[in-house]
Amino acid sequence: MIEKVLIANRGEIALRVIRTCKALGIKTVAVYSDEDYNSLHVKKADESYHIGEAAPAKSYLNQEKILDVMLSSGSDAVHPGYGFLSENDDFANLCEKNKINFIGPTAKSMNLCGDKMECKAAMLKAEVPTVPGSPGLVKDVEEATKIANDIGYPVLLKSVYGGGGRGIRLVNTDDELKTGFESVTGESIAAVGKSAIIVEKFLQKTRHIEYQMCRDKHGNAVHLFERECSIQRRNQKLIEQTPSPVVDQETRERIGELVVKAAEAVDYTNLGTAEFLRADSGDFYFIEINARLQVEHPISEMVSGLDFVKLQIDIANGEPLPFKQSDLKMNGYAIECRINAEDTFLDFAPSTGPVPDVTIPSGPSVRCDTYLYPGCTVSPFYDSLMAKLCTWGNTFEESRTRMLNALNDFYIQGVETSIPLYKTILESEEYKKGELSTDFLQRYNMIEKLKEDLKKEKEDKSEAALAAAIMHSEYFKSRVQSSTSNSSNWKNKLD
Amino acid sequence: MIEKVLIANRGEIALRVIRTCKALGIKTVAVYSDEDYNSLHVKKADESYHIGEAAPAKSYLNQEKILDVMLSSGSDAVHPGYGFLSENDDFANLCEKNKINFIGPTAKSMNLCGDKMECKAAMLKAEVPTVPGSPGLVKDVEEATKIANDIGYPVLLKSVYGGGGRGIRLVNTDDELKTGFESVTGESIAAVGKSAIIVEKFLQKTRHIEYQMCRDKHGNAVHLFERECSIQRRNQKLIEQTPSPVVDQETRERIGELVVKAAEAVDYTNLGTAEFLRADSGDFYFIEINARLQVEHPISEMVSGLDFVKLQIDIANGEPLPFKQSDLKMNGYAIECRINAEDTFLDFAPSTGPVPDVTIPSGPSVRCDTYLYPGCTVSPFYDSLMAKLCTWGNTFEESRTRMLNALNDFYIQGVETSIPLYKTILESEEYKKGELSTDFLQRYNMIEKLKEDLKKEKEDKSEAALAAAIMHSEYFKSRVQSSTSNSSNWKNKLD
Amino acid sequence: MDYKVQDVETAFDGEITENLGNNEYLIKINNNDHQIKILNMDAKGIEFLLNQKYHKAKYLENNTNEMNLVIDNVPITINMHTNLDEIVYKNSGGGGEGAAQLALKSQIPGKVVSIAVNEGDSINNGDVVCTLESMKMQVAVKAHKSGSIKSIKIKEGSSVAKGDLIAEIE
Amino acid sequence: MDYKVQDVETAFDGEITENLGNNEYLIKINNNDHQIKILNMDAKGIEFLLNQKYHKAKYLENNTNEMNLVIDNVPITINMHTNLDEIVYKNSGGGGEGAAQLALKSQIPGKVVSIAVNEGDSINNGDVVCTLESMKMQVAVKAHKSGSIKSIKIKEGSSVAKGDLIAEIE
Repeated sequence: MIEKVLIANRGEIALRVIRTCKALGIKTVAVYSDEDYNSLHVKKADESYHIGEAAPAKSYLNQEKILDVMLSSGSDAVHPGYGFLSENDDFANLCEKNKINFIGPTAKSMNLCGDKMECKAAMLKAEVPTVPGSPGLVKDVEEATKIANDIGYPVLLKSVYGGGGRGIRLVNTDDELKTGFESVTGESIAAVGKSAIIVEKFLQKTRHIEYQMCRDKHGNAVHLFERECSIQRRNQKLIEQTPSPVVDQETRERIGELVVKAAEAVDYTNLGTAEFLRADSGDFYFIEINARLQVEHPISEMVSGLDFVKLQIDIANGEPLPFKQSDLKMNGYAIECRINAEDTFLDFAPSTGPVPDVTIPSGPSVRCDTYLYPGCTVSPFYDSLMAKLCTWGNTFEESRTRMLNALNDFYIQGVETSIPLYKTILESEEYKKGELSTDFLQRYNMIEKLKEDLKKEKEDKSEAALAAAIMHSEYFKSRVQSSTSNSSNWKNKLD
Repeated sequence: MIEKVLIANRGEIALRVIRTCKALGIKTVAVYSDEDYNSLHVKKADESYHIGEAAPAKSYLNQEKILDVMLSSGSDAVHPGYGFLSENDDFANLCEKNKINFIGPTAKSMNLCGDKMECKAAMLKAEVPTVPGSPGLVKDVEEATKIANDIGYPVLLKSVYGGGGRGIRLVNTDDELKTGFESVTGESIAAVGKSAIIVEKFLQKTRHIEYQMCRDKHGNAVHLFERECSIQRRNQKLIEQTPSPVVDQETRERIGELVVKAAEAVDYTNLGTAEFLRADSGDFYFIEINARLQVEHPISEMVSGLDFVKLQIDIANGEPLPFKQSDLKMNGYAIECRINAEDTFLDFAPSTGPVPDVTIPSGPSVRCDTYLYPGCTVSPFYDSLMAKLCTWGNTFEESRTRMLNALNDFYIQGVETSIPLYKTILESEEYKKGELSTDFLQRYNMIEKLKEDLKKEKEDKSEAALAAAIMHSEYFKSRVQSSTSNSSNWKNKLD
Repeated sequence: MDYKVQDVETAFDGEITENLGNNEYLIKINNNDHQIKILNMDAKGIEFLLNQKYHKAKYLENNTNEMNLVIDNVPITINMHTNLDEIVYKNSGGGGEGAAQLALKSQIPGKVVSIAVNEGDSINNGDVVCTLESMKMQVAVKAHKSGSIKSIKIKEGSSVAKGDLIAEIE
Repeated sequence: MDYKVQDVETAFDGEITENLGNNEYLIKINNNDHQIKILNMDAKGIEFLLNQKYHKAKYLENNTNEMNLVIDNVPITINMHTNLDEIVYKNSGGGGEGAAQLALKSQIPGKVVSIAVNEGDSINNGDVVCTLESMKMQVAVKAHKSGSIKSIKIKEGSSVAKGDLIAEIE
């Protein structure tokens, strides 16, 4: 039985894991880099160990150092969160060898999922439909170009070690493919230290719909319903919701059965995600398995009522699933907005620095997973996700209006955030109607709409701003005047 | 259709109502006393009007002034919250006369519910069992004494205008009855401006179990399950939970049918609560109807998935209930802790003053309704409820451990709070086993247990406190020394 | 240096033994070594890891031989006497201190609703002296000792702050 | 006094017309009366009700004829010129300003991953000059004008702060 978990991660996901461990009476061990000594995960864990410099390669990706801490702290398990070492089969292997319970799939299964081509082959064998593309890894730009011309542009270049939208590029021509190949390689190496590329047909007006998979060590498998994550920028998810507006109960069950097959095909254990593209035709194509807890897991927790981190720990402990598929019911509607530190108008460029003040929204059916606190810092060394704001509603409209309320309540001083964009999106007719696609932002000119909204907001606030300005200039004057004149009917003109 | 609601209240409940109105696109009007100009409800409403001095009688109970604001602001409805004017049938009448939609029962029904004796008679007629006691109001101490001796001590003295544990006293002797009569009268007049008293048999080792009633203007009625509110001090609820550990589905339905009968018996419309005592024998006795939204409504929202304020507004708008009893399912377990500003060791005496800093807990399935913010003030003029901390869980154990986590995360600087007591209660074996009764605190010596817990906590923190003290004395020294010595292996002894 | 934590039986002996650099120190408490890493520190408070476990302390008033601090939200008073016998125990439940005093003070702020005694009355420990109203509650203020009412310092309808004198009992 | 809110078409004329006492004032904006009640105020900010509606402003830097403030979390710049023609429009999307300048500055902090040009190269508006890495993202810095690279101010592997000079293009 797991009694002490090292969390090989930082930020909101480290806090998320600590929270459930506390509720279960499991001790937690945090690790931190030079950049993170003031981070909340260090303060909330039972023990916290310094593991190196700010750069991920020197700390959160340093397997040997993390292993040292696991052994010296007497941790019997490790939770990798997402990103960093979470899908690194070498690390999973290292843990297995050192009798540390890795909370996630086996190294072998992870390796198979991570090898996008072998995974695809396994899916085809299990009769799970996949997207047309290269039959395996492409060796170089030349081979990629040949395949792209065979299946026809546009195509996607993907690093098999990527994830979360990094290490992926859409290219339309041979030239674009050439530069794209280089940057995908670069990003993948920067993020996880290695790179290998596949080519895939790019489907038009697609939705990104994914299923939460769940399989125990005894082979019992269920799906925990779908999430639609179509609203993206640069292939990274911005807003997720469950249920998907285009998945009815029949579809949910039909694709759900495929998902269970997919989990079996790669002998997957613990929680994971099977990602699909849904073409405009309604057809689903398997794209990949994310062999870890997903950023957007809270919305699935909200509609299933389950604590996924607890479920992960129970499965890692070898316990059989406490439910069958037929026991699971979807309850209500949930939305997640990823609150990123980025400047929408600078092509979503990162925005970093101190956050002197922050107000975290709360209220009925609002959940905010975040590492923010007044006085914290958003670091340039790690990703831009500051908070995951989730709302639940008995109806989609209720979850949407609760999200708008919560976005309005969310105040983050000091950095640019994606909050204004989300307000524009959530108030758009297209979003309300569920007309989603992975090119939603471009297709419906959301950035332009945001500009108009911000202009209108400025206009709406003009009189109040002016009033504030007038009182400010008058403030000092009246303090001077108050000593000479106390007339309660005092009149004064500024000019 | 309601388009603009005046909220005739303050504190967390005013914020609660504003929140739902915002989600529904309904404009909100706040009112505030001299004491409240810096309160959050003033800041969150669309419009805010000053209505008088700090004392409730001069502001939140000032019907004429509030009516003026309703009319001048163009409000078409009023939400009374709980306390203050919420169960004042004169006020409901005043609103009706001025074509203001009072979000609650009709003045007539409220009057009937408020007249505890008439209400009791109506229940007997509808075959809803009630507690033995005086057949009507008692005129004076002499009559009360006679009845008390007839039914036998101990008896409860209750002001029919009381509520929330105020205007209620347990007395065991003729002498106690005499002084109790005076203080109940006093408290009731102080709180709502009037008083009238009934006498009731006091049942031993009882549980307080109440049902959420819901009835529309067309006569459709349902119950929204029970809440157990047995953990009390001075007859005021401290901790509530749903479901009750002693209510199984058969009991839930059986008593639920009585609740629907009770609502019909007083022609109740909108949301209300039917309160019962459950004797150790398992018998339920109706005690009274709270003709308003209850403090502890959030836990019922959590297990039903419904927004009760929305439901209230829909019913006030004349809409029929969108569900039948058979559509309603209880989902999971919820607990509420009322975070009061009070000193447990001073017999729960109020603790007031500035709150320079506060950390409000959040996280999966945690909800905190509160008026607190860093820099706010807890006023001695109003009640001691600062926050309602609620947690939900898929199991009772999950909601309990989440509550413990949340209580640990809750930091309120400057005033004494009931948080430490709740930690002791939630960790007690009796609470875990659901062995609840209205005398829980005394029966299981919770105050003594709290003392032991606090002593142990101090012991646990001793080394850390000492370390902090040592570094503090060292801090100034080292600042002085650092200018003269920069040895990296500097050694120093304090003495 | 010797320390005594109020309400805790054991006495402590503590010192800094080594500066390890990089804001890390070795300290010794009752002959046991502990590692401290300071995360943040100023005159008002400190955040640190003690044996890898995070703690946050705020320093409140302190005088020569007593330090009041709040550690991880727990208020703690530390006496820094060398002679531990001199230490006065205080109980968080109130009670002990001042039992021999004349002054009956209010432990809460409130409005005086009624006064139950007159000057010169004799009174028993625990008898009600007056009733205060605060936060819609009526709270009885009871005599802290038996004796006779020497003087009453409040009037009906007036307000009292926490710590205000209610009456003198001798 | 005349005011101009940046990015907003209309100009405003505003003044305080009456002190109603009790922290309430009448003000006139473009000949319309408004009631202000100040809840809190100091040199750093103000909280007030304007026509019964709550607003909160923080005052940022301001000079003689420009005031920067954040009202209800919306940043607004107010020009207090009497001659409105002089007002320079600024667009929140960046863009306009400095297009005629030599200096290409970084709008984000980051690490220089690669440099795509050499000194003396000719370059078109929008061409990639270098690639920065920040928050695990690679972000291209593009030329703000066409011309030739006069000088490059960064090196591969070095860090740049927001506003640092990347290159000069003439």
